[in-house]
Amino acid sequence: MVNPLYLFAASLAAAFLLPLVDKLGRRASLALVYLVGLAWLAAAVSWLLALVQGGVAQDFGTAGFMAPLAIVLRVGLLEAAGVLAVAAVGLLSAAAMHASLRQAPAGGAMAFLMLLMGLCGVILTRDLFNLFVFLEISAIATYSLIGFDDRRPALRSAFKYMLAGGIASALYLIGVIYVYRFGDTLNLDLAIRAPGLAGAAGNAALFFLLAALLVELKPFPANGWALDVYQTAHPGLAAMLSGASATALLLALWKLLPLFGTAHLVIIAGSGLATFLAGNLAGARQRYTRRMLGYSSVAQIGLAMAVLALGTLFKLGSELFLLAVAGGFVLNHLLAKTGLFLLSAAFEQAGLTDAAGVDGVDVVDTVDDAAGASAAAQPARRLSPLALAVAGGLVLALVGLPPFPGFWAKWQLVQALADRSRWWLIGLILGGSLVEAFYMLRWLGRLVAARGAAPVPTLRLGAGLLGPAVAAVALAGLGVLSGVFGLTGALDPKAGSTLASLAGEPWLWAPWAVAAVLFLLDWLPGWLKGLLALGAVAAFAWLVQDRLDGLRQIFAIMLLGGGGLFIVAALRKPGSRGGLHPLLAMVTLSLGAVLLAETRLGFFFAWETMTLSSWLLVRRGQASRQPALSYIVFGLGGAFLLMVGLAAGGFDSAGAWPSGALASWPFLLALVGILVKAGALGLHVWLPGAYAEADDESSGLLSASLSKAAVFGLFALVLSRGIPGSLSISLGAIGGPWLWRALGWVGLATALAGALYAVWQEDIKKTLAWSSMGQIGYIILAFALMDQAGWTASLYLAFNHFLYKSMLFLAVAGVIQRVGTRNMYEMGGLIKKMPVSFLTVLMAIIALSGVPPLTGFGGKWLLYSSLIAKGWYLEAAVAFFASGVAFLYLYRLIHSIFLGQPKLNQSGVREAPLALIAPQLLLMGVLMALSVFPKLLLDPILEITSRVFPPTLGFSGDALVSPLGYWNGTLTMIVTGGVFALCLLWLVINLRNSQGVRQFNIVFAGERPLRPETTHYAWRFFEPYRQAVGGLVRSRAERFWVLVGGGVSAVGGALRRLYTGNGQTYALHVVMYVVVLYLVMGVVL
Amino acid sequence: MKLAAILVHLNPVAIPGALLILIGLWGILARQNLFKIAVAFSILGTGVNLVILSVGYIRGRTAPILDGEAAVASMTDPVPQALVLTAIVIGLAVTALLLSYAVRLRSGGGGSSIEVHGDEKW
Amino acid sequence: MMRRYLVGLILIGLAFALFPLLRQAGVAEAPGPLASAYLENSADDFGAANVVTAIVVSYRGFDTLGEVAVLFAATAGVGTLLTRRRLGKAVPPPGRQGGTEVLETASRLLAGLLIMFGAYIFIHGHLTPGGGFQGGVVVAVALLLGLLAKPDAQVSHRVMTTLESLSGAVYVGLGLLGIVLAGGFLDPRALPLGVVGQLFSAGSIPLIYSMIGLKVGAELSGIIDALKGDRS
Amino acid sequence: MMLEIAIIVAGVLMVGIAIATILTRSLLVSVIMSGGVSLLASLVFLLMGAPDVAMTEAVIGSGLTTVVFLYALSRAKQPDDEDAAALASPPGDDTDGGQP
Amino acid sequence: MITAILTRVGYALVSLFVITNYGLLLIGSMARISAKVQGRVGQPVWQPYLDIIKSTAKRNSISHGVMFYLGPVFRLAGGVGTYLFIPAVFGSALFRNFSDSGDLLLVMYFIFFGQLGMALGASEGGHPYSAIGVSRGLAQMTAFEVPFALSVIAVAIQYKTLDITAIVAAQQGGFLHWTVATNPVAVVAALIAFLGMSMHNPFSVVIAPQEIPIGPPTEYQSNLLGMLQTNRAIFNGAKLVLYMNLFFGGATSLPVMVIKTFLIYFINVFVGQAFPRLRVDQSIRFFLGAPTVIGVAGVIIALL
Repeated sequence: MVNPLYLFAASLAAAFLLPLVDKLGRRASLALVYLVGLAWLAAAVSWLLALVQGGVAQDFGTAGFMAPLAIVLRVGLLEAAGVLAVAAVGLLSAAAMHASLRQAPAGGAMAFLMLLMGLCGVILTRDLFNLFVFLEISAIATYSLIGFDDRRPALRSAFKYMLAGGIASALYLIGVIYVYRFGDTLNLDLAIRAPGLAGAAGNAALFFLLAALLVELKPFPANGWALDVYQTAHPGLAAMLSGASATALLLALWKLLPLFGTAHLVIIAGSGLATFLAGNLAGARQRYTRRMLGYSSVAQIGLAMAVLALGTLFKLGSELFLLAVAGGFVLNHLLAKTGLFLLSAAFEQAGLTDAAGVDGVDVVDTVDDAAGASAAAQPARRLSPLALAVAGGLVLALVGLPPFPGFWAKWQLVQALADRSRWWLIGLILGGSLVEAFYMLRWLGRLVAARGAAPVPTLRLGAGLLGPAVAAVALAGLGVLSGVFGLTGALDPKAGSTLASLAGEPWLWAPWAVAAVLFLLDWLPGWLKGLLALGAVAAFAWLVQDRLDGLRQIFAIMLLGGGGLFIVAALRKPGSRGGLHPLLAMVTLSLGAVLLAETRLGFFFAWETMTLSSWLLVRRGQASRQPALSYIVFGLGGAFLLMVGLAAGGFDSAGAWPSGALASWPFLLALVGILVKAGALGLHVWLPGAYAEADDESSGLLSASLSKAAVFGLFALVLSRGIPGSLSISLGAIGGPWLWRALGWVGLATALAGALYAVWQEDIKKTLAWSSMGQIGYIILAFALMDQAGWTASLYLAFNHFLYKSMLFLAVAGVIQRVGTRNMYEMGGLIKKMPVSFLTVLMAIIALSGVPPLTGFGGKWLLYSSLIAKGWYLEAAVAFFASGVAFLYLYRLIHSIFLGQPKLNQSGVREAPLALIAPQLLLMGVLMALSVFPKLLLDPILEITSRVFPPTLGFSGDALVSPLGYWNGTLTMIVTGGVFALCLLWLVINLRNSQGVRQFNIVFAGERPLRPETTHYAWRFFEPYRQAVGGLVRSRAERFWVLVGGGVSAVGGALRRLYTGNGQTYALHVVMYVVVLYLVMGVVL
Repeated sequence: MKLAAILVHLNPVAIPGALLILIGLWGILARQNLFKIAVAFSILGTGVNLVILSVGYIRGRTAPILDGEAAVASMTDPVPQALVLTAIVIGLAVTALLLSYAVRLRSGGGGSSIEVHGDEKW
Repeated sequence: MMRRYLVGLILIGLAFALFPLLRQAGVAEAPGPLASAYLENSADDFGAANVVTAIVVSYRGFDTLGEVAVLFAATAGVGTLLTRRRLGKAVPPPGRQGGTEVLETASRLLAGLLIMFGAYIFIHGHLTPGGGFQGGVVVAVALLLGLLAKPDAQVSHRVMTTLESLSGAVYVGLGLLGIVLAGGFLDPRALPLGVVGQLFSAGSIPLIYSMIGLKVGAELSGIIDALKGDRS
Repeated sequence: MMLEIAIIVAGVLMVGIAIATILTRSLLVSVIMSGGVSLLASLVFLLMGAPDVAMTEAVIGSGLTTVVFLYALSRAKQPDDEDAAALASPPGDDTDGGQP
Repeated sequence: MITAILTRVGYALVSLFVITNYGLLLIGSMARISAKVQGRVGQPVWQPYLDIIKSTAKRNSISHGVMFYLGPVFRLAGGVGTYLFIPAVFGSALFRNFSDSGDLLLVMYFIFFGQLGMALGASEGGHPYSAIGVSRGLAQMTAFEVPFALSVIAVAIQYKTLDITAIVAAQQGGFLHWTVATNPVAVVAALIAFLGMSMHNPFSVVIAPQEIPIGPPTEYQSNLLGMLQTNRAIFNGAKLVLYMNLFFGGATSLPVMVIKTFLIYFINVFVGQAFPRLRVDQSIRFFLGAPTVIGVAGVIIALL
């Protein structure tokens, strides 16, 4: 292996000669800087290669001596990786700072070289005092760099930084000298074995060492200075600090870790967790991009720190495991944060910063936020799709979504913590992550410019995008590698097998692969992309068909078939419709992946993929910023619960919930996690907004298909352990009946509330959204029955809901497209303009309301039969009431849109485009077929359910027979048809010379209305009903969640008040932090 | 007698060193003027240096320089001395940089009180 | 007011952490094994009479190189921050005049002497107390003297920069020479060790220390220079 | 023993001067006094048998640092009284413009 | 096979003919009785026949569109279908109708078929009063369905079946076996719900028949109105038969059916004459109040 000393010599020589080289021109000196960076990079790569191929860590002495006498450097796996990271980040940062470095005095380039070398030294050295020297080199180089391009705010923060850094240095020196005093060595490896350091005195000495290192790691609350630096310094430098510097310091901490005793570890863990939480809470209240990134950065480092200490404290796993998890977090953080800061640098370079040198969060899209004021003067611009993709990748990685490394690390960590029953830790970590996800995704959401308005010029980022793109690509690559080979697989293939991976489940990557390909082809015309997406879905379905058992087949029709329908529907508008097709395909395939997952990790991976892709789809909608945010926050919250449930389940070898444990809380958590996605009452607040504000075809996909994935989740959860291997359920193992009864009531409440809310909506899509929620409520209720009839009802209802909700959303999409509004009272009398859509809606509402002879009645019949047979009488009555309420909004829907008086301005409306009509016709056909022959659907369902439960339902001829009654769908259809024909005949015979009248030919109260088009009775249609029962639905859940959000935000607001901006206060925080830590250590000892 | 033992055990260099550290911190935390804070920093640095060297303080020993008659057995610990040399120089570097920033902050039109340089916060 | 008490409380807390450590450390009876090893071996290893120098330049020479780098980075920072463009040229207060002829001549003479003295200090670093840093500062002080006597004197930047760069480079080169010719980076045994106590002994230690002295002197005068406002 | 007493006396003096340094209002005085503290420290170092360090502390700690301070004070047009809140006038050829 | 089908269709037509005439006469006689109660002479008993004939004979001169025409068709089909899904006379092949299509749940849901179609047709008429009437009707419907559903559940609990024929069979053997005797509470709830269902006073604001032409049929006239009037007879009859089957022991022969349904209907009208009309929100609150409690009590009694 290359002796690292050569590199130090080269760096120093380069730096020392830089003043001379600079005489040749700044270009030459910068070339030298890049050259040195590349040298480090190359060396790190060569070390890594040597080590991975079986090499062992190697020590390099100085002055011809080894450990006790001289300073020793060590190159091991982690060191090599760390140097690689530092060098890579350094090169990217240098590139981002290139322009500034060229203009500033040569000292900037020198300091940059020093910083790079200092960080490498921090990583490589095994000597405690030498570590101090390198810490000082990097610190002083940083101080110099903060001011190098002469931003006034940066000067202020540099001073603050120096105060804190100076205090930390003093502490470190005190620590190191007493370590020498008691341990009689300065070498780390010898100190670890030194007996003198074991006692109380050694503890105190080590404490100062630790405290100094911790302060450098920017713990809460002693990190105000760091935040100011992140906010004000050149973003390239911020990237260096957040990415490279933090990595180096963490590696230093990792090196020192064996020195520390339990008390120290407790301090590290506690401080790290507190930083993680506080950083994220305060981060949620930030307006400025870089300050927010700073908070996030601080929090992430806190988490990595905590994981390192916790791993040792709780013996979470082998050292390799720990390194994999902590390393995963660090890698994730370092790449993502580097990329984001560099992106911010690119923004700045593109002129998005205002004159005061303060960058607004709302740089791209200033619509409705107070923070927009600072950026309001700037002309609106939007990001190019590529820039958006890069930003998206970075943020999603940071948040820990698949397929990025953070996702795998989080899974492993939660799994390990769950194995050791450290629930509160899981709660803290996931809670903090959720808050972080909230504000990072909010930021990302803001980058998406509102469409539809006047065309906005694209922001030119140019070469500035290169750095972020490299980071994003690296993240994605490492994430995929981690996923395929296990988390450590990317680092050390030998160890891959010890950690969970998706090695056996290649299908789960299909959504990502297809989305990537389609994104690359996004420049193609819309119809071609639509066909490609359709082809991808079809190919996927064809390829995986033999992996689907009966249950999955039914769901596959709903999920994949639904996806296909809506991809067709997306052809309704001409043009490229950028981003829509890839996302539709991705959501569809992720739904397929949910079906296919065989392991718990695979299931969760697919679940998160689904959440993520559907969020992107929602965000594509025009006014979806806020709804999309609550969608993803609730989605992630639910996913976290699911993850904990799956991790803590304690499954047996067959992968089933342990007996008796079903009622225990891991199962409950997983259940609640899935109920979030299903939109159960109380957890539904994301639902109406998300469904309403997504693109119209996307709403349909979400409501008709994606919600079925949640239903599938319910079945999968119970049918075994995460994931159904076979269709078997042991009722004995399924805990108390109270659980199912409670779940039933949850479903019932959802059904009732959904229906009631839907009644009073004016927005057509909101109506459908609430209706969707209500229908899912019935499905949950039937599912909770836990018998054959109930499950049959549940599956039947699910399939029907898929059918008619698809029809409704397709028809409504056409109406909205033609009419240009979503308010029902602004429509009317469209039956003549859009007869096919009307017919679709008519059939759909008949089916939805459960009126015979269409399929909907089958669902009602099954539901009530099974409820009454089970003895859930009160539930049956409430369900009856709820389904009555459904009539209200359904009538409202069809009346307000299609019937009544037309609006004058809608006289030119045409029928919906073929892309919408064709799927509607297809669905109508299916609906009719299933109505006439219910057996077509019921046979496969009964086949599934009777394998799980003792059968109580069965066919006798064409009649479905339950213990209580019977239903012959075919005969019903014949009788109804006959009677209807008879009546129609009478009418036809009777009709004579009827004369068509103009629509507005009406008279009431003895007069002709002056403006008859205003007599369309549609607005606040059910106002008396609200007077009567409005009290049932007073948005309690919304208010609860607003309260929760407000509370979190208030805590964050209170926390950030600590950061007064006064450098002296920050210094005070530092000293106070140290004193408090000392006291805590005293308590722990 | 007991008192004497304790006194003998007390390090006469370390105690003023520690006190200087505290005084320096006091100055850093309680004085507003940027330059005064820098002065306090240099006092803190002196204190730290004293503490470091106190570890190498051995009663009755001489400087670790081999010049013929001096026996190795009568020399003090050279390690802290080597470390302090480094620490002093680094202290100077920090002080110089700190002062440069103070000069820039001051001459940029701001006051010299640290309180007025706190625009970034929360 | 609140703050004052808080500061007091915190300082008491810190004292509470610091003093027990001091008390436990106490006064050492004898150097520890590591120190003893240095004391006993430095003469044999490097032929250096001054053990501190042996440690600073050789055993822990990597630290010292880092330390020079720290100073270098600080100089770079100060130089960057306090350029004339950014700070504005120093305006001498009205009423102040340059020194008299006598003062100038005397100071020039004295400066020459000081530089020689500084050089002596760092060349003899391996024998007597003092070395590169101390000598370097003396050199810088000589420069300072010139400035004091003649405030608007311009030091030749080109010379200083070249000196600083080259001395640094030679320092690193000597270190590399250690790898090539002897046991490792900064190993002074690259040159013959000589007899302990003589000027030309201790291998490359005097050379290295000289380079350190030159570099430190140049850097420190650079800092003063920058503070004075003469950096472009 | 004499050595130790000398060290203790120097230590007491150091602490006293240091407190005075922080307490005094005059920046010039405090800079010079901090140089004095360093000088005393270098005396202590010398007494402890650390002539190298003593030299360094003397030239760097009490010499050069003080000079640097004085230059900085004069460069910043800092009034001697540390409480003086008067703003420095922006330099004449400051190209940054005079932001507040 | 063919003959079996033809026989059943024939029987059904006969059954339908009977119930239509019976329904018309029932309406006529009730109107007459109401008039007597109020001290008027009133219309002849056969007035409904005259109304239908008159309406049907009129030329239909107004068309609002297809759905407008289909409204009465749906309405009438709903009434006829509802009746055809109920076995009218226990043990009678003639009056068995098509009750093998489904059980009680089918009937309960098929009731909505006509109402929904009617609402749609009326909407296309474009008259705001129609829509107002529909909105009121639907709102009220959700409310009175609750006590009705509860009483049906009570019946299902009691007889452990939802098969109407089986329910009737279980009530055979004298008055004491009737639901009205075994679970009178549930029957009370059901009867109150019936008031709302047939939109008699005090729940008649939906159609508000006296003051102004309001309610769903506002825009309907001539032969379309004739269909609606026909339906009113059949639908009324169907509901009465359903009630009789569920709560009053069913009927083993046509006369028994006539007597029982007449009495049930009479109670209705009687109550209607005694109470003032309620606003929609009042009636909703009313149904969700006492009747619901009574219904729950009925369920509890059935459980005991």
